[in-house]
Amino acid sequence: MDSREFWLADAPVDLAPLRRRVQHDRAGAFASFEGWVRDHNDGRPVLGLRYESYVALAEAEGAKVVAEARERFDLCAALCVHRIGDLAIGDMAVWVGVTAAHRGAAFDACRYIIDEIKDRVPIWKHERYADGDAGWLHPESPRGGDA
Amino acid sequence: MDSREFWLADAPVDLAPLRRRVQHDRAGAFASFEGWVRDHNDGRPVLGLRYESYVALAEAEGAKVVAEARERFDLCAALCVHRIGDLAIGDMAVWVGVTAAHRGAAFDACRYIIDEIKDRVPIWKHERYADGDAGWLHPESPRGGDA
Amino acid sequence: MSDVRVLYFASLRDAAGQGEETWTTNAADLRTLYAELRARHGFVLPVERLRVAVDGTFARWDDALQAGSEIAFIPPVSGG
Amino acid sequence: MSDVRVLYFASLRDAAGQGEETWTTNAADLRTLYAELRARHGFVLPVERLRVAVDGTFARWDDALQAGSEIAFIPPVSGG
Repeated sequence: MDSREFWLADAPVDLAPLRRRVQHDRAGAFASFEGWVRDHNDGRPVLGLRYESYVALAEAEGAKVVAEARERFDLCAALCVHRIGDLAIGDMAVWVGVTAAHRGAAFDACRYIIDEIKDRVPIWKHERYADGDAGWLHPESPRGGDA
Repeated sequence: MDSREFWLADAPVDLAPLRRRVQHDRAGAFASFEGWVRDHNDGRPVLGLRYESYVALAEAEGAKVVAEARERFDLCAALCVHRIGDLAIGDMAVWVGVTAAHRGAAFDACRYIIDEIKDRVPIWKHERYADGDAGWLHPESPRGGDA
Repeated sequence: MSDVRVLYFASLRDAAGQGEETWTTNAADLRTLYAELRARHGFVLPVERLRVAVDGTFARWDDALQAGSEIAFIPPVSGG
Repeated sequence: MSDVRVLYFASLRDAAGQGEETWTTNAADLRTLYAELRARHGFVLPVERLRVAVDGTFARWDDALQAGSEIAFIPPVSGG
């Protein structure tokens, strides 16, 4: 089992071992977030997508985000994994799991991690549209493309 | 499969069918919260606990909470299940799952549901402590007992 | 005099030694009913810390007492 | 003249037609290097919308260019 707190996965992710890794007897709250591939973006029907990454830098920056969350909030554990490669509608693109004694810290840290990952970690989405078009998403402003 | 959006379960809950129920092709975000039985409360070591409920009123009020969340936020689906009966340390006491096109709505609705459930739904926790003591939790003020 | 069915939960049930009982009363409203039953069972919780439900729906303490109804006193909840 | 290794991602890689290349340059800093390569490959994205990394760590555009380093231009990210 991976001992890192952030990593990129090039194949579907089994959630059961991730849940086990964040379990703690002093944890009363488990907040998790998953990003799923939607069938639309900005009103355009989407057929599927591909994520590319600058792996070394992404894994370093993602680990930094999780470490920041652990410093800012009183947590038991926090993990995040992001898919790269080809994904279909409904596939899980990212998973964030946070445990804490109390739910406020768990929710806030979970939100912090996904916001910062989307903002800072070098991963790019390439979407294929139903109309035959395709392209890379390079959002104009950070967090403009809320998903 | 239960078609209600809130219910009480008197046995451990299998999460796989709940995840399937909140899946939607237009869902880009899945936020979930679980409350787990902690090994301590207010500094006292806890051995285990029991949840009791006024079932008819709890299920009506819980359904109202989920319906309110669906009105306030732009969601695909929202579900909540709460355990009753005897639970051990680490057992899941409550599960909230929310899907939406965008993560802001999913997070906010998930938080709304667990906050309101803890505030309004007639469920009571009876804790057994390591020192042999035991008792019902009747928090002084709503949301004072953040877990 | 009217008969009502009363439900007790959590610490109220422990104090009453029973989960429900039929009670014959002259109380005009729910607040007066609770005062009677608090005296009878020695409930610690004051009315201000409880909610009340009639026939499975939240009610107001000043609501008139209806014969044959099922009344539940709801101590501060602690689910989640 | 110094040689650097340059990495391209996402739309920059499509525009460059390659994921990486070795480039010989007189550029004194990273900003000037990007200007050169933007002209060469016709990159649409202005430098203001990119970040830059050297040897796997985020860097500043005014940092001096070091011979033999690996430089990555980071277009706006869209993970999550």
